[in-house]
Amino acid sequence: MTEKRGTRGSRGAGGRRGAAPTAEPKALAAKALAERRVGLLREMLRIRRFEERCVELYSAAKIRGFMHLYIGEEAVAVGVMRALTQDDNVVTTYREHGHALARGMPAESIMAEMYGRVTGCSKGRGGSMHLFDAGLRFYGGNAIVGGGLPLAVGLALADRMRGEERVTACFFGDGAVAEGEFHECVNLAALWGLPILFACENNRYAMGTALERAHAETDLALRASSYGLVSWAVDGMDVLAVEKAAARAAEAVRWGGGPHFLELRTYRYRAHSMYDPDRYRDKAEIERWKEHDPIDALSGRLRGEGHLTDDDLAAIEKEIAEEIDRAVEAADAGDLEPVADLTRFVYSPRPSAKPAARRS
Amino acid sequence: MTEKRGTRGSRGAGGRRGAAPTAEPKALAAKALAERRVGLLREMLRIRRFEERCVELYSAAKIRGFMHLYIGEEAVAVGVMRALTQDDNVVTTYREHGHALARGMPAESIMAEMYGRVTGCSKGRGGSMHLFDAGLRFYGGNAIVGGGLPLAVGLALADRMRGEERVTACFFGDGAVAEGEFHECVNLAALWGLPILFACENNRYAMGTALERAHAETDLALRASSYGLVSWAVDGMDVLAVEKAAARAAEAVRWGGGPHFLELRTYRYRAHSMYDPDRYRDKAEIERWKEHDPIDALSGRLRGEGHLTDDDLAAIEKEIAEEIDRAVEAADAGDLEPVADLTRFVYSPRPSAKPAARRS
Amino acid sequence: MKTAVKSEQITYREAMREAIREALHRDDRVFLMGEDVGRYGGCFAVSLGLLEEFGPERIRDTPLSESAFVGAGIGAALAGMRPIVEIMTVNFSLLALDQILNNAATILHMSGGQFNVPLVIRMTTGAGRQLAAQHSHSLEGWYAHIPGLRIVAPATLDDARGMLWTAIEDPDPVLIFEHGTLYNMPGELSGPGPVDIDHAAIRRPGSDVTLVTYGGMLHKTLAAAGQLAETGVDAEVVDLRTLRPLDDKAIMESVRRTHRAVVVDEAWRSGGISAEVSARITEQAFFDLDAPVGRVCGAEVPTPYAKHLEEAAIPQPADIVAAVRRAVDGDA
Amino acid sequence: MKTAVKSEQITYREAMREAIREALHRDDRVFLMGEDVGRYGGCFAVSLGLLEEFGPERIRDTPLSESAFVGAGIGAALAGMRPIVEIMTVNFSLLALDQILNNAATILHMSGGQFNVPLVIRMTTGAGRQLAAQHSHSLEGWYAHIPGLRIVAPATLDDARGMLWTAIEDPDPVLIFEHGTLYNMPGELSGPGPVDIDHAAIRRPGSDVTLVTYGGMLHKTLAAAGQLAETGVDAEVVDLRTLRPLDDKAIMESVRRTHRAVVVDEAWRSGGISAEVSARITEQAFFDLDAPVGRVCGAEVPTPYAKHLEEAAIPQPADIVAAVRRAVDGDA
Ligand SMILES: Cc1ncc(C[n+]2csc(CCOP(=O)(O)OP(=O)(O)O)c2C)c(N)n1
Ligand SMILES: Cc1ncc(C[n+]2csc(CCOP(=O)(O)OP(=O)(O)O)c2C)c(N)n1
Ligand SMILES: [Mg+2]
Ligand SMILES: [Mg+2]
Repeated sequence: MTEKRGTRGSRGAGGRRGAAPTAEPKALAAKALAERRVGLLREMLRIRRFEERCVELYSAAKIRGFMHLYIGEEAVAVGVMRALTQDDNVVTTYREHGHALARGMPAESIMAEMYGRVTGCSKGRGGSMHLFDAGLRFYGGNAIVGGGLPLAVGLALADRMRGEERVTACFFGDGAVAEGEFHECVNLAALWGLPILFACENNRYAMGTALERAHAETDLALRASSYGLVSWAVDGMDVLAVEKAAARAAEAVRWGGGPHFLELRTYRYRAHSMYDPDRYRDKAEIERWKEHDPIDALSGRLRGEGHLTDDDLAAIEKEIAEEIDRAVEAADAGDLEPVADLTRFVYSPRPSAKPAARRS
Repeated sequence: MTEKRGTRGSRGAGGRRGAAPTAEPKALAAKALAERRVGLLREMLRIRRFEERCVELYSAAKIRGFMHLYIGEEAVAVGVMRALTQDDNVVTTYREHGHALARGMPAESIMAEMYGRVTGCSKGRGGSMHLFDAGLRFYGGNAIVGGGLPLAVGLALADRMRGEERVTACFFGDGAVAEGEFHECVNLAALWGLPILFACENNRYAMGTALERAHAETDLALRASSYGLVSWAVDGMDVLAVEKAAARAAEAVRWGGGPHFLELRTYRYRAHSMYDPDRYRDKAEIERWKEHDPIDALSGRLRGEGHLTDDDLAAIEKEIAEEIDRAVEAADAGDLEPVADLTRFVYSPRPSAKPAARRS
Repeated sequence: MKTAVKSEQITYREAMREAIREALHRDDRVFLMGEDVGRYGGCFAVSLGLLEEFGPERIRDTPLSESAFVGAGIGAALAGMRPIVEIMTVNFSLLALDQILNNAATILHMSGGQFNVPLVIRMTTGAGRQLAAQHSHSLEGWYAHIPGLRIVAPATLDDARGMLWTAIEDPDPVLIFEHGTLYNMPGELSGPGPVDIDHAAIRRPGSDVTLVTYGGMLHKTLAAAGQLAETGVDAEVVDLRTLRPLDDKAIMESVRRTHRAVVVDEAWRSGGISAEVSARITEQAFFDLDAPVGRVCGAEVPTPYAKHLEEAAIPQPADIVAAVRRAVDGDA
Repeated sequence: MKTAVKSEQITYREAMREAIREALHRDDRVFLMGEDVGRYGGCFAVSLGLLEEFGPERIRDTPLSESAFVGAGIGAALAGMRPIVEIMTVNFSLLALDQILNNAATILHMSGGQFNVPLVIRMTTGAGRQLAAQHSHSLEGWYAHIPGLRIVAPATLDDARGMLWTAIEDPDPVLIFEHGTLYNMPGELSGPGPVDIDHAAIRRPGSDVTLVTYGGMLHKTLAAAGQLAETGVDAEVVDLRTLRPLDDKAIMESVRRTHRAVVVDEAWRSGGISAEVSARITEQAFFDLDAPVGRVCGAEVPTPYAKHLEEAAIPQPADIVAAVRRAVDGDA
């Protein structure tokens, strides 16, 4: 079940700052904190509702191809993204609707992409598995397992060489840890001390292959630490734990602490993709994990603390539903790329033809 | 310098057998042991002299292409091969003259191969980097760094599936540990408990790249242990230590103990290949390692114990020189494969044309 | 053991599954290895039920480690086993290409004939399911560049059922490419047993033009031939079946009869198998040609997701018809 | 900064080195990354001395991790750097092919044009040095199958010196293939600066037959043309220079003048770039041809070590002469 191991390693820098706050700022801070947490809840709910709508739209054949849902894992994307600045880089996988939303990509742009419209974030060329957004430094959904890791190493290398204080967050699954590219990239990042936050979403399955049937050592945080980088296992069903660990790790990475590895222990409630009949696991196992649902847990806590009412929640749900409705409408109305433009973006216009033909 | 770390892990099974031997058998056993050690010395010398001759022959343009010498590392091949039976499998790299000789491949067959003769072990098609010998279960010199590892996994898998009590020994360098294939293979072997002896020849350099410039964690035995397999660091300049560790490991592997990893700490005295100007390391470093020469060390010890005289050594040298002379003569006299047979061995004769054309 | 009997309706997927079952029953050196071939039932359900029948040793799930498990297949083949390695999709096979080219295709020669690699690798290929640029390539023709490999592409149920048998008996590595759009294709089998993999097959005889194709494109080409027949053009359709080595004789015999040829291939045009077929026709039947050899190929673009773009990126019957018209009408 | 001046004798290796130096001086986004490019001085000594001049950040030694460091080059390019990644030998590039095909060649399209990959990858290619089957392939023509990549093969000193500049300015990935036998080739440079990489070049004008080639084979082809001249056959030699995209216009113009073509390529024949050139000539200049397009290619065999076998496995001037004779004498 959800492993309740806390974050390991050094304490964050927060506790060391300044004198004890007075009572009033304390109350203010508590309010700000509660609002912040409601914000986290809102983001998780937004992802879940978006994904639920995707299921309907897939059944209605509006969305096609492979589609991988994030339901159950929302705390990971929301917690980690919260720890990043807009100037940081994100590299991710085919299971990236949640990352895209949490990063701030408009639902419209994602939905239109899955509808294959030119108004989609990747102009309809990518679909569900290949969301990109240059403005958000969102370097894509990569559908080769492990394939995004070397890109992250390169992005981080560029930043290091230019002296930029930027973190590259790279998401990948437990399955990806078995790929050679994982090994090469973690070694390279550790060897060169690159500013990367490795965010391993351990949802215990790679398609139908359970963790213990893929890895001789199933403690992935422990395995990663063997490369000589800082590595923590985090309860990926607890958005606050994720946020805290990610914030510490990102801060350390940003200030030159070298790559950090977070194993975010989570679970996907739905099948691997819409193609997957989900034969390989016990339904009871899924139910047990649902008892630790990240959204229920946080909303329960916020209610208990008096920071969230039924009305608040209804308002949030309404806002989200409206956003998604708008996204679906816009996607439906979106234009298609003209077929004549099929081979655009295979090669770019050359910068100039000027040096040409001087010698050959 | 040579790290004098002993083998780690469980004691071998030897100590547990039978009652204390009486005095006479003890003397006999000591004699047998000494002879055995002289045998190890002889094998190491044979490799060194062979390699020295190769240098001459390369300068004389009799041998061409890439050639990688084993001088300085002899204790590794000799010690590990001694721990194997003739029924075990060997997979190795382009730096494999020593492995081939220690495995029992005739010097003639290797030399003829490097002369490009059809009398060579690979019929002149392989050269220095691709020695193969089916009779000795010697599955080749592989010149893709890390490329032999998956083959070893497959050989061991076949044995496991058929219930054979066979060990597959796989040699590779420190450089190979950085390749993704290393990671995938060690994980797979550990996950499936395959009978593999991973023999990592850590000679501290991958071409011109020193260990610490290639690996974030330079303790390779420690790194390997993170996959959950038994892993020992061994003084690879001490043939007795290598033999002992390899024997224990091979025995454990053979009886179902799963894969074992030996990091054999050694050094190459010569440049990476005949192309290498050896600019990247300090000559003094080489000299320091030579003080721990495996041949000098063992011959010194045997002399000190009265098991080896100058005459013995001279006789051994003479035998070896004669063997190598014969190998060179035979190689010189060997035939060339007719050019008409160039494309032999691209495809095999099909077993039968019988099922053909029934349906298509 | 259930075997398919004549006149029973079956899909391409089931035919392939039967072929694997049959191989596992026939020869205990055979085993199936790959990602999710066991518990999951195969990413395209080809191996569904085999784990239950043959157990986890012979239906062997692997971690996500393409290079290692393909290489392990090579090693097991060296040791005398008869592994069938499944790679989910052709794009992922790039991760194992070092093992395939530098080892599987090479060891027999490099060892002077000492070591065979009787390995079968199966993978899904092709576009048409809106899977976008990292799941839709057609690289089988590209693989056909590599000496030491045999490349087959079953386009019919009988070939799906029969090619594996012959492939497993081959002492050298055979790669089987299964087009993803074919798995649900229903039909009847003419019976179990091996089929010849040395020869191309004429799937539709005709006299006006030779259409050379294979795999997923066979069915579009047959559709195009049907349309052409209505306009009075009688096209012969040659299914290459094996892309390496090519059956030159079958191709040339057809071209010598029809004097015109169009090659249809879903892969990118430049440097695809269509170029090789065209070059060989030019070399071997130049003076029999009444028109230049035409090619209908995939657009040179990473496969886009959007349906209309994907359709435009791969050959459609209308494109084939148009190319044939050019070959027929463009006579000198 | 020393720059090569006219009429100074220099080798291909030095020309390449100067090109890299120049790029590093000109643009601080440029860096060189690969195995042993620094301390060792480059496996073929191309980058010798650059570490001392530019330091370890910009002359960056990597571990043996082809997929990671090629992919890191892609990532750094995405971030706006201008990496030059060196892969020691084309065979090892297979380990990075997933990154090259599935990412470098694909991301621009897959992202709807948002992300360019201005990456240069250099590698050694080709046989002729008795390095046997895992170090001698010629896969540049094979790479030319992949849309999104630009493939260049400098065969002359000027191209070794000038192509890198143009490649670095290209917003898309460019692969530079350097034939291993050329590094020691001496000659003179016509000067520094970029060269056009869009066009093929006529290296020897002639009127009887067009010989299409590139890279290491250029020099054997020129030698063959010299021998042919003595027997009264005036061959035109076209150096493709860029294998993707091909300069169809230059090829067809030449063929329309000579009416005969032979393609010379060291790579395996089936599915090589020679097939593509042949197919295009057939498509675009069929009615100008007096003879079928000929091909002189490498034997379809993993390159053997033994000198006589290796020589027999790759095209020699005598083979080219013989193929031209067939094209010229075999007239209908
Ligand atoms: C290299 C490669 N091999 C196989 C696949 C097919 N595949 C897609 S997702 C997946 C499972 C990945 O599992 P994991 O890394 O744990 O991520 P998750 O899907 O659980 O988020 C597989 C096998 C692929 N896309 N790429
Ligand atoms: C995949 C691959 N990359 C690069 C090379 C070139 N190369 C040959 S040997 C070598 C160094 C290997 O070092 P190590 O594994 O330590 O073995 P050693 O040579 O020291 O015995 C390199 C880089 C290669 N043969 N294969
Ligand atoms: Mg997972
Ligand atoms: Mg080494």
